[in-house]
Amino acid sequence: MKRFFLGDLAGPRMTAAKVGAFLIATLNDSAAHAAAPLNYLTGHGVRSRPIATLTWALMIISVVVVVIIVALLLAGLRRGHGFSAPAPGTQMPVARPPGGASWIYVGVGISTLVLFVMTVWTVVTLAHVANPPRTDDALRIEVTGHQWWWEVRYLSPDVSREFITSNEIHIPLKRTVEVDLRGADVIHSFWVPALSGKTDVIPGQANRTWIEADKPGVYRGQCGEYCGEQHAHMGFEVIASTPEEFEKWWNSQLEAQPNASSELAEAQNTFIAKCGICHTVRGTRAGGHLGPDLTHLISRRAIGAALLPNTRGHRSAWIADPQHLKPGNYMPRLELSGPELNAVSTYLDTLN
Amino acid sequence: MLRIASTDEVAASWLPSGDAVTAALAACGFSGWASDGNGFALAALGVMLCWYGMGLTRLARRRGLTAHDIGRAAAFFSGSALAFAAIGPPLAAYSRELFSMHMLQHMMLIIGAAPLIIWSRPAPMLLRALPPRIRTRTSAAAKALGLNNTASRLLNPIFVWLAFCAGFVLWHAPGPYALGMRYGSIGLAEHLTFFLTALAFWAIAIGSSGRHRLGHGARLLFVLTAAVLTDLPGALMVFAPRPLYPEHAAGAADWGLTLMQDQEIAGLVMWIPGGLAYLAAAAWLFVAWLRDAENRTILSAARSAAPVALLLGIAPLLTGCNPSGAESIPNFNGNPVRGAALIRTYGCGGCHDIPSIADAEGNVGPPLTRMASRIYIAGVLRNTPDNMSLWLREPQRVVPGNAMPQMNIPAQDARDITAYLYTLK
Amino acid sequence: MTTTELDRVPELAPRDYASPLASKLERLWATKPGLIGWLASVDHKEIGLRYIVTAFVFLLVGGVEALIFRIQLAWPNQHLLTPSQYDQLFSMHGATMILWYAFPVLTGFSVYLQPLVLGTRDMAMPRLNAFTYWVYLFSGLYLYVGLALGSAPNAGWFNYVPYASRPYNPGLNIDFYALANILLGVSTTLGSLNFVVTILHQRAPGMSINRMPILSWGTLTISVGNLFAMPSVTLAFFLLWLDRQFGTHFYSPPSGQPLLWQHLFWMWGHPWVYVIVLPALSMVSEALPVLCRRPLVGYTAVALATVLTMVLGFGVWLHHMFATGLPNIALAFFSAVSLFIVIPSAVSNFAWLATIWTGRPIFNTAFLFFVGFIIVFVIGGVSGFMTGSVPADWQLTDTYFVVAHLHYVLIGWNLFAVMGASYFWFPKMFGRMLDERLGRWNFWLMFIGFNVGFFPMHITGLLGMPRRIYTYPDGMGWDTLNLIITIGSYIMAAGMLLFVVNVFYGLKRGVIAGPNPWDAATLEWSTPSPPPPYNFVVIPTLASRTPLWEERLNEGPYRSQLSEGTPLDHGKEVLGTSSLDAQPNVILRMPEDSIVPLLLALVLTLLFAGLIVKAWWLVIACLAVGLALQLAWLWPRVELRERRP
Amino acid sequence: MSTVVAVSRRSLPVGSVGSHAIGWWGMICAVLTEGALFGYLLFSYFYFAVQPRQIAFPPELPSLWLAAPNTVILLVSSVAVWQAERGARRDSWLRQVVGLGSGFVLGVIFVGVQLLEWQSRPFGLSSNAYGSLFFTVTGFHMAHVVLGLLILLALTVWSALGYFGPRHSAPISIGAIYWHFVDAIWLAVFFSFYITPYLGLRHGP
Repeated sequence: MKRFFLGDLAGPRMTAAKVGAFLIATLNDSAAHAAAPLNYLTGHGVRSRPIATLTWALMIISVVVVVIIVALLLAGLRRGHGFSAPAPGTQMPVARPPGGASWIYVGVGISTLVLFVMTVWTVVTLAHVANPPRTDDALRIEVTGHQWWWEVRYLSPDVSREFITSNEIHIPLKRTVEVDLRGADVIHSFWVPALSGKTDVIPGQANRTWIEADKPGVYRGQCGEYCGEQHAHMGFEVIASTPEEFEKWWNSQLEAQPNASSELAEAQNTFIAKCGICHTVRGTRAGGHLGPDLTHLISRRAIGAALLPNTRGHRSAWIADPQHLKPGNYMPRLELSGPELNAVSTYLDTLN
Repeated sequence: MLRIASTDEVAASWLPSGDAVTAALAACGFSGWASDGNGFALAALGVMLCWYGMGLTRLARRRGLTAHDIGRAAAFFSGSALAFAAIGPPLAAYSRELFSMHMLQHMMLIIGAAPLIIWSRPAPMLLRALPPRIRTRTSAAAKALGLNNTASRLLNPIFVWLAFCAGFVLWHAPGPYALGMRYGSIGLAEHLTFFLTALAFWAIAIGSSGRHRLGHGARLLFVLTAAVLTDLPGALMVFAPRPLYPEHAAGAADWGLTLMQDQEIAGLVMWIPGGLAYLAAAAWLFVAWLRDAENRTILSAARSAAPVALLLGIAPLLTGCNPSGAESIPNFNGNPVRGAALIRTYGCGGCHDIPSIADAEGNVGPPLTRMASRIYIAGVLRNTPDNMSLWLREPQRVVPGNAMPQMNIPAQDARDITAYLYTLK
Repeated sequence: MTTTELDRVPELAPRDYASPLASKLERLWATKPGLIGWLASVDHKEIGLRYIVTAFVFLLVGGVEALIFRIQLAWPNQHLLTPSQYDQLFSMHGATMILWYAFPVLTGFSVYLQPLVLGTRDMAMPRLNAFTYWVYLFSGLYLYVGLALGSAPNAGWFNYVPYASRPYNPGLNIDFYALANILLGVSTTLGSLNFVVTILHQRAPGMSINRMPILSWGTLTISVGNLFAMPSVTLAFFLLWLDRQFGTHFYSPPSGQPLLWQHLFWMWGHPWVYVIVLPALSMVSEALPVLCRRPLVGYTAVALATVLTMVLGFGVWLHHMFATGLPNIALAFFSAVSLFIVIPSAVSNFAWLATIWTGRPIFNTAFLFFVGFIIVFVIGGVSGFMTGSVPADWQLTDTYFVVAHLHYVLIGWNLFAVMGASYFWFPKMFGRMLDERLGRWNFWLMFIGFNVGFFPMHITGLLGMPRRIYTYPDGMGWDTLNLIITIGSYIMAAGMLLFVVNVFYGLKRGVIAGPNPWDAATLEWSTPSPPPPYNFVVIPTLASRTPLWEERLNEGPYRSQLSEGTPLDHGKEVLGTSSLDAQPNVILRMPEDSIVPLLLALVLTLLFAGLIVKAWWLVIACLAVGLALQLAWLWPRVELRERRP
Repeated sequence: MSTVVAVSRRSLPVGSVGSHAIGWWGMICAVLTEGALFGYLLFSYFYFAVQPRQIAFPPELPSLWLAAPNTVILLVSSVAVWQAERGARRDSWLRQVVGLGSGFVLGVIFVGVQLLEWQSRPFGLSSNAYGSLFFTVTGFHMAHVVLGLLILLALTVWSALGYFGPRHSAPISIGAIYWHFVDAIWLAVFFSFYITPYLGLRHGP
C-alpha cells in the first residue's frame, strides 16, 4: 500500500486528467515531496507510514462506496419505468411495491461490516503510532509555538549542551524524537505531514508528540491550527541527517558568537541597539526573548518561519519592512536608515 | 501481571470469621471477595437462582416450556450470571486493585444484570416456585400489608430517576469511593445501591408494571437524561489530568498501568459502553413507541368509526394479527377487530398465550388457544359470550382470590374482547 | 359566541373553500392590510416565507464573501485582501452560512410547512413565532453592523480561545460575534420550543405519532436537540464575553482552560451539524417518495435513524478534538463511536435508494436535486468516515480535506435538499410552478459547479493545504487545483443566480399549480395553493400516513376524513390533541396579530447594542421596557380563556 | 373495503386548561433547556475541579453556615407555591394569594441571604477561576430566582385580582413549574459547590 506515490503535481501544466491520474500514479516519493511538500499520502517515517497506509485504505473504501452507491442510483433511474414530468395536478398511479426493506437490511449490514473492519484497523494503527516505539535513547526537544514562529529547545541531561534555535528542527535519522509542545500565546498545531500528524500546541497544557525519520531529507512542517493573521506563514522545516552530521550540527549550534572584530564592532552595536531587545545572539549583549534566537542565523535555510530563503537580499528586505512581507507579525518596521540597515545585514552575515 | 490470590492467602483472611458458603467458595480457589461482605450478596443471589429454577421446573412439569419461557429464563440466568461475575471472583479481587475493573463491575451490575433481570419478569416464576397454598397466602398477606401499593408507590419515576442518578454520582465522588474501598460493608452498600436503584430504573424504563407507568416518549426522556447524567463522572475521569482515586496506585502498578491510564479506561468503560447501552434502550423504546401508537390508533379508529360504513364490510386487516374467519356471534354485539387491539392495550398477553396477538405469550394464566371451543371459563362458568364478558370484567367476583386481576374493563371493551376470543376456534 | 363559553362540542361542516364559513375564517385569520398589519402579522406562512427569504439573502451574502476570497486563493501569493480582511471574510462566510443561513432556512420551511402537514392552523405560539423571526433578523443585522464597522469576527466560526480572547484579539470583533450568537441563540431556542409544542400538541386528530410525516420527525428531533444543545454555545459565548470584558478566568491560561471552550463549543457544534442537516434529510424523505410514486421505504427505520443520529450527535463531540492531546485510550474509543455514527445515515441512504428502485420516478427538477443530493450525501458521508479514524484525522484535520468534507455536508446535505424542496413546495407557497427548463439549467450548473468547486479541495487537502490561510506560496502543488476550485465556485454561483431568476419568473409567469400539482399524499396538498390564512376550512381527521393516497394504496380498514370536519370558527381557534394518539382534548384560542413581538425584539436588540458599547443605562432601560412588554404580552386574557371572565 | 373514521364529537374545553395549555408545554420545554444550561455550567465547574492546578480553588472547605439554611428557605417557598396551586384548583382565593405571596417573600429572603453569602467571600468575579465560576454559576441562578420572583409577583397580583379559579389555574401551574425548577437547580448548584468538596473533589496534587 505504501507504494502508492504521488505524481508530479507542480506547475500550471497540470490538468484535470492529471488530478485523476495522481491517485493511481506511482512515481517516487521524493518527487512527490518536491511537488507537494506538505502531502501526507506518502510517509517518510516510522510514524507516518502506517497512517498513510490507513488513509489510503480509507480513501479506497470511500471511493468504492461512492462508486457503488452512484451506480445503484443510476441503475435505479435507468430502469426505464419512470415518468417524465407530467402536467401539474395529473393523477398518477401510486403503489407500495414490496421488497424495499431488504435494501436497508443488506445495505446497513454491509456498511456495518466495513465499519467494523476499519475500526479494528484504526485501533491497531493507533496503538502502533500513538506512543514512540523506543523511549530509552530518544532525543527530546521542546517546541514552543509563538505567533507566528517556532522556538525549538534541544534538551539534554547535560544542561550545558542545551540550546535554543528557531523554525528549523534537525533530527538524527532512525532515532525517535520526542517533542514536548508548549504554547506561548494561542493554540497552534505542530504538524510535519511526512513524519506525523498534528498535535495541538495549547498554552497551559503539556502535550507531547514524536517523530522519527528513516530517510535523510528536508521535511516541511506547518502550523495546523488557525492562530491569527499569519497562520499561513507559520511554517518550519525538519532536517533529517545522519547521526554524525546531526552531532556535528548540534556542536556547532552550541558555540556562542565571538565578540565582533573591530571592523564589525559598529555593525554589532547597531544590531544590539536595534534588535537586541527582542532577539538573542548568544555571546553578545543581545538577549531579547520576544523574537527568535538568531545566534546561528546563517546556518538556517529560511527566514520568517519558512517564509523566504535565507539569503542576504531576503534578510535585508525582511529587516527593512517585515510588515510588508508578513503583514501583522510582531516585528515592527524599524525605520532604519540605509547605513543602519546595511550594518545590521552585515552583522547578521557573520552569524554562522 | 495477573495476580490471583492463592487459596492459602484467602483461607487465612476469612477462615477465622467465615461462614460456610464463603468457605466453600474459597476452597474452590476464589479470592478476596469474601472479606468485603460480597459473600452474602452472592449467597443471596444463589438462593434466588435456586428459587427461580424451582419455578421453572414446576412450569416445565406442568405444561412444558415455550420458546418464550426459555428466552425469559435465559435472560434471568444470564442477568444473574453477570451479577455473579461482577461481585464474585475473580473480578472482586481485581476490582480492589484496578479502578477500571471496579467500574466494569458497576457497569455489569447497572447496565447488564439489572436490565436483563427486569426483562425476564421474574416475579411470576418466583411465585410459581411456591406451593399453591403458600402462593395465595403470600399474595393475600402482601395485599393486606399494602406491600404492592408501597412498592408501586416507590416506583415513582421522578423518585427513581433521582435515586438512580444521585446514587450513581455520589458513589463515584472520590470521598465515598475511598470509603467503599476501605470498609467492606460500605463497599457492599455501594454495590447494593447500584443494583437496587438500577433494578428500579430499568423497571420503569423497560418494565411493564407499576402504578406510574410512563408513556414511551416519557421513558425515552427518562433514559436519555439519566444517560447524560451518569456519563458525566465517566467524562470527568477521562478529562481529568490528575488521578482522582489514589487508592489504586499500587494495584495499577501491579498491572503495569499508570494510575492515569487506569482512570481513563475506567471513565471510558462508563462513558462508551454505558452510553451505548442507554442508547440501545432508547432505540428499543422508540420503536415500541411507534408500535404502541399504531395499536392505539387502530383502537380509537375502531371506537369512533362512522356508524355507517361507506363501503360495506370491515376489513379486519390489522398488522400483526389476523383474526381470520371472524364471524359475528349471534345476538352478541362485539367487534373482534377492536377486541384484538384491546387485548394488546390491556396487556392480556403478559399472562396469557393468545394466538395471533403479537407478544401475547404469557405463561401466568392458561393459554387461550381455541377459546371458542372450550366448555368452561375459569373452571366454574359455562363458556358463553356473556359469561366471558362477565369474567373479563369481574374476575375477582367470579372466583375470589384467583390470579386474574380486576382491570375495570368497560362493558363494551369486554364484549369486543370476547368477540375476538370467540374467533379462536 | 359568548365570552363565558368554556366547553364546547365541536360542530361539523363540509369542506368548502368557497362557503360563507370560509369567508368568516378568512376575516378572522387574515393579516391586516398596511405596513403595520404586515409588521404585526403572526401568520406562520408569512413568517415562514420571511425566514426563507432572509436566509437566502444571507446565503447570497455569504456566497459573495466566498467569491471574493476565492479570487485571492485562485493563484499563489495574491494580495487582493490583507490578512485581516481575509480573516474577517472567511469567518463571516462560515458564521453566515452555518448560523444565519443553514438553520434558519430549514426553520423557514418548517415554520411554513409544519402547521400545514400537521393539519392545524398556526404554530402553537404565533406571537413567539413572529418574535423569533425578528430576533433572528436583528441578530444577523447586528453581526453585519460589526462588519460595516470593520469589527467582524476574525477567529473562524469556531472561534478558538485564547486567540479569541482579549489579549490576542483586542477589538470588538469577537464581542460582536459573541453577542450576535447569544441573540441568535435566543431565537433558535424559542423557535425550537415552539416546534416541539406544535408538533406534540397540535397534530390533526388521528395523526398519531407513528403517522407523523418524516418531515415532522426531522423538525421535532432537531428541536428537542436544540433545547439541549443551544445552551452550551450560548453559555460558551457568554463566558467568553465575560472573559473579554470583565476579566473572568474561564478560558485564558494560566488558571483558565482553553480546552473548556472547545468542549462547550463542540458539545453544541456537533449536534448542530445534525440540526442543520436532519430537517433537510427529512424533506428529502418526504418529497422523494412522492416523486417516486410510492410511500417511503422503511418509515420506522428512517424515523429511528433520525432520532438516533441526533442522540449520537451529542456523544461524539470529541472527534473535533482528536489533535488536542486527549488520552490515547480515549481516542480509540471515540474513533470507534465516530465511525459507527455512519450507520443511521446509511439507513436513510438505503431507504432512499430502495424508494427509487421500487418506485416509478418522475424526472423533474426537484427530483434531479434529490438525486444530486444523494450523490453528494454519500461523498460527504465517506469523507466524514475518513476523518472519524483518529490517526488519519491527525493528518486530515484542519486541511482543505475537512473544508471539502464540511462543504459536501453543509451544501450537499443542506443546500441541495433545500433547492429540491424549493422546487417541490414553491407551487404550494405561491400557487405557481417554477420553470422546468430554467430549473434543469439551474440544477446542472449548481451540480457541476459544486463538484468542480469542492471536489478538488479533497485533493489539495491531501496535498497538505491547511485551511484558513490567506495565501499560499507556489511550489506546494496546490496552484492548478485552486484555480479550478475558484472557477467551480463561480459556476455554482451562476447556477444560484439562475434560481433567483427562476423564482421571479415563477412568481409572475409560472404555470398555475392547483392544490396538488405533484399528486402528493400529505395534508398540505389538500388545501388550495397558496393556502388560505386559516390553512384548513375544516380540520381533517386522519387514519393513515398518506391521507390522499389511501384509496389507491388500499391499506388498512380505515380512511381519513377530509371532506368533513370541525370548522372551529368561534374566533381564532385550533384543535389541541394528545401527544401520542392525537386525540382532540382542547380547543385552543390563538392570539391576534400583534406588534409587541417586533417591539420586544427591537428592545432586545437595543439591549445587546447597549452591551457591546457598555451603555448600562441603555441596558437597564431596555430591561425595564422589555419586562413591561412581557407583562403586557403575558397578561392573562379573557378572550384566550386564560382567566375568569 | 374500508370505513371513513369519524370526527370526534366529544365536548372539549376551550382555552388554556392545565396540562392542555400551550403555556404549560412551553414551560416544560423552557425548563428542559434551562436545565441543560445549568448542566453545562456545572460541567464547567467540574471540569475545573478535576484539573491539577488548584491555586484557583480555595484550600478550605466551603462554609455551609449561610447556604444550608438558605437551601431550606428556598425549599419551603416551593411548598408554599405548591399550596397556592392546590388552592387555585380548589377555588380558594386566600390560599392562592397567601401561598404565592409567602413564596415570593421567602424567595426575597433567599436573595438577601445569598447577597450576604456573596459578600462574605474573600474573592470576586475576576480574582481567580474559582471566583469566576462561583459568581457566574450562582449569578445565573440568582438571575433565575429574580425572574421567578417577578413571575410570582405577577401571579400574586393576578390572583389577588381574582383572575384564577379551578378552571383557570394554568398560569399558576406554569409559574409554579418554573419556581420548582429554580429550587431544583439550586439543589444541584448547592450540591456541586458546597457538598462535593466534602466528598473529595477538591485537592489535587
